[in-house]
Amino acid sequence: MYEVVEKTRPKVLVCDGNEAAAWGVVLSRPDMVAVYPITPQSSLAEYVAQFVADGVLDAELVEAEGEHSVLSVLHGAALAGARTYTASCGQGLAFMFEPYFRTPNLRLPIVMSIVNRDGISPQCVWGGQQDAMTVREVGWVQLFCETVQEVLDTIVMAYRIAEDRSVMLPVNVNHDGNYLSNGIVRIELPDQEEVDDFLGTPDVNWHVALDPDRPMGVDPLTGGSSGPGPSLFVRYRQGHCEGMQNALQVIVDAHAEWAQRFGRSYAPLVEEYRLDDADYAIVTIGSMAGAGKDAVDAARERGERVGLIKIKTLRPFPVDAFVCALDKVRAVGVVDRAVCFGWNSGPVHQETRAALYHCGARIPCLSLIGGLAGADLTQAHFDRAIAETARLLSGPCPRQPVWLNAQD
Amino acid sequence: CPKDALKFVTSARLFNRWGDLEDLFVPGLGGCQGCNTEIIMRHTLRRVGPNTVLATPPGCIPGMGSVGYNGMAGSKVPVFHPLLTNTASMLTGIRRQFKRKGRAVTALALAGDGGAGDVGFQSLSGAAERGEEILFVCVDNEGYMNTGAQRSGSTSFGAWTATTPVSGTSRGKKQDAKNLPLLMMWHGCEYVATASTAFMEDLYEKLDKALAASERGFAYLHIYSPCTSGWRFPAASNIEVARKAVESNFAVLWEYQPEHGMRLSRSIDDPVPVTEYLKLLGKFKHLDAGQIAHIERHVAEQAQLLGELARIGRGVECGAHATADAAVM
Amino acid sequence: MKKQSVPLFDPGAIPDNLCPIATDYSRMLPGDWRSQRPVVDRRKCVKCAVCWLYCPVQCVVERAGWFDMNLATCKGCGICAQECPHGAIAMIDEED
Amino acid sequence: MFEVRLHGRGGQGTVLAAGILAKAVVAEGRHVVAIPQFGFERRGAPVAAYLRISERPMRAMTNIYAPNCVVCIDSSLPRVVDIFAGLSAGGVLVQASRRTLGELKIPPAIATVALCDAVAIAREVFGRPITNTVMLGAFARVTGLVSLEALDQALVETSFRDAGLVQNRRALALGHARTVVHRIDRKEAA
Repeated sequence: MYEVVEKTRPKVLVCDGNEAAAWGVVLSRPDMVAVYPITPQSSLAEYVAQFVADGVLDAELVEAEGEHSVLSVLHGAALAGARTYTASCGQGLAFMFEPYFRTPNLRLPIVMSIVNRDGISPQCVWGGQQDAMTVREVGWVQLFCETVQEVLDTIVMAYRIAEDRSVMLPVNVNHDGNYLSNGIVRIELPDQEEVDDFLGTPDVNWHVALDPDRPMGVDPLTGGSSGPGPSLFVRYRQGHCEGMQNALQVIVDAHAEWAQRFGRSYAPLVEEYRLDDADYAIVTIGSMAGAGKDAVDAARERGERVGLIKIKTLRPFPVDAFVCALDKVRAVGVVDRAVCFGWNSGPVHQETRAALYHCGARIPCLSLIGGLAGADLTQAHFDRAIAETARLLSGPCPRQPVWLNAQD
Repeated sequence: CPKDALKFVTSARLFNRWGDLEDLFVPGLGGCQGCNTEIIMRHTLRRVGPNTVLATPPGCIPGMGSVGYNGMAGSKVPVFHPLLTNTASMLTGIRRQFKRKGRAVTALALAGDGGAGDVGFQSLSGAAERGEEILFVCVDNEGYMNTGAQRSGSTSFGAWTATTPVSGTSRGKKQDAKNLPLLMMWHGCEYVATASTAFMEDLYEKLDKALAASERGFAYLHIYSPCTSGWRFPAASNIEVARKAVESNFAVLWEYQPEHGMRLSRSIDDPVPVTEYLKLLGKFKHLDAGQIAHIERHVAEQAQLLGELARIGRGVECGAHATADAAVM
Repeated sequence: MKKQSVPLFDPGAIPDNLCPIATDYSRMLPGDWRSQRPVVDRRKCVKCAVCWLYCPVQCVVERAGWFDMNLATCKGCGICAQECPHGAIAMIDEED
Repeated sequence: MFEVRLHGRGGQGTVLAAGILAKAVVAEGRHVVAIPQFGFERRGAPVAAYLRISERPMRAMTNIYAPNCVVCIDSSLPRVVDIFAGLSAGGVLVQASRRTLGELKIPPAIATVALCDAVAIAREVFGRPITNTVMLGAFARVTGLVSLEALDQALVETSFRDAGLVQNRRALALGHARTVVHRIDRKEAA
């Protein structure tokens, strides 16, 4: 028996990150949503389907037969002019990789949530950021959320960023599987009219279209080793790189306008927490930052001069903002929720070391890896991260990563 | 003779009906000399018309320049490379978005057998199951011809390909081809048919029906396309090869409509010996007696199965129209 | 001939480094692929259009009393000669 | 801050109960973080959900390891799961059970026990042993952290797949009414 309940749109919600994401989708008014379920994204797909069924969201819903088709359906829809949305993670993202790789190169402003999940094997269905980290060189804009409210707000902002004419790139809005996807808190729902005004009218296929009124060949063979091909290919690659760099300012502007209109502000690229008088800092990404900030507060009460740097925008990498933060401290410990196999550290640690090249001083940089496959990163784990990082001020920097959950 | 006269009337009639319409591919495409696929492409798009979005997954069709090279387009309708794997999915998004905006645009695929039935089968099957309004034409040249004639699921038993060579203990492909159009029929599509360029009037009729069906749901048209390069026969013989394939029951022409069930488009009785077909093709020239017997048996079994399905189909039709038939009689 | 096509998209107003698109017709003409060319015997041609039906490049053009081939695009495959029911088409070698 | 751990079995609505409780707590002006234990949702398998209540906003999105209160909505679960793990001293146990206090093994950390024959109430209301909303009534009764009215309103805002709103409201009210609260004087016991 199913109850039909009269739906009114609330102002305040008590919901988890997946429902918040679905509300972000509702507010963004996509034309088409394609979904395929995968843990821990499934309830997000269900919420969207329910909203379409209830008439809360006026969108075409395609229940495709797999993630590969999910993104492919959206490619077609976007080329025909649709604002589009989907969500996936983990193995779904891996299976989706073929169209995923192509999305930014076609400059399609698709927004996709990644409800971050660790990679198999070992077989697991739990959170971790290995999925998003593994595809960070593919040319999507990648934003990482800390809170449930931020998930909703960032999905709406993602359309503004993706569809900016100087960007025209797909955006991944990442929220951690389990702790954000299923974590329930109080959030506020922005006003629809204000969101409509913020986003403007979608115009996603002004530059490339599949439309009998504007015939063209889309994605002809381009390249080769002679003739005009090589330089053409380079031109498109350069354009893509430029679009990524343009996104940095567009992300900042979108967040600034969001704060002005809706009264909630987030650091768009890199957040500095208690950093100005800090000797050292821990670097975090995603939902772990909450416990990390609690740990920093506790350490400050003990007299430790420690701060926290949180990355929201991982791609394009906000080199200037990040270097500005790094320049304030004398040591950093980077906490990753994924592994960078090639460097025996975490991916954000690898990014941090690359950014250090641009810093005034070469400071020690420790890799800490935790929260894999659903493991919790508590304040106690960050107490340890802080202690391990403090040691860098007076001793050598270990080349091995610290595995935070190894003794849990 | 009267039979031939009828045939010329047919060809002239098709010319009079469709010959005046603009060919919607550019004049120059890089198909091989005598390419059957190019015949299929040009007639199909001429018939389907310009209010179309055309998908050509990687293979001979875009390989000859249908989408274009380095900024130069090969088609006069909106055309694109899907991935080899996602043709039906991309067309799903296109068709649904236009429909949402109140526009009826034909979503047309011209795909090879690999992009349709092997690596592309998941998206094809998914779109057919969902009843997406797509006209999906599979141009079956029984292998990966664009990449140098490798085996596909559609390659027939015994055939030489670049990955089923004839050498030492290897005598060509060891398995029969999968029957992709029958698989599509079991999806419950709005329309499924097989066709051949050697039977052009039949092909045009099926295009008509498939196009109309694609306004209501999934339409699948499977067209046999002998490949002069990969099958090893002279370019000038292409239509002759296509004709013999049908006349020998190697490729049976049939169609399926939900309201009629399956029907044979042409009698399967008294076929010419399948060896008449095999001997035309270099890819079969190594066949031993056992392999030929296998093919003969397989062709006969397939024809019998299709005949049985058609008999059931007619039964349904007769049942449904019994009253009307009686009245006529 | 009834024109069916709509003019191709004019890309003038969009950046040329965004997305690979093709907005000019390919000007390739494969007539130079030919080593043999079809020659139509006008007396034998009855305009049955079999050659038109089977020509892969659709280079067959209708004249007042016979069908002819556009040699700019004819690749010289010979299907028309083989299929012509009246033997009205011969394939002859291209000159050196 | 007050930390709660809910225990139940798959299919009994443990996670849903945490969500309903979160709604009610927020409606009364407090802040909440509720996180379910992650795993496959399988009917009958033990599940848990964590809930943190505070007067101030909370940042940590983490599990709970030293709860102030354990709510166990299934009477048979304590046999197979250590529902008391990490429980803070002076803690509260809200247990679905038809037994009396004397029949239960209560660890010394617990200062308050609320017992509710939730299965009987659920059978009466739903005809099935779905005890989640019943036990929310029991929780409200013993902790006073949330009012029955706020929980009732939270039910109205919740979608139930298998049961009606009217039944759930009645279950909540009965759970509240028929819960027996025992304060254990540990000094006396010691």
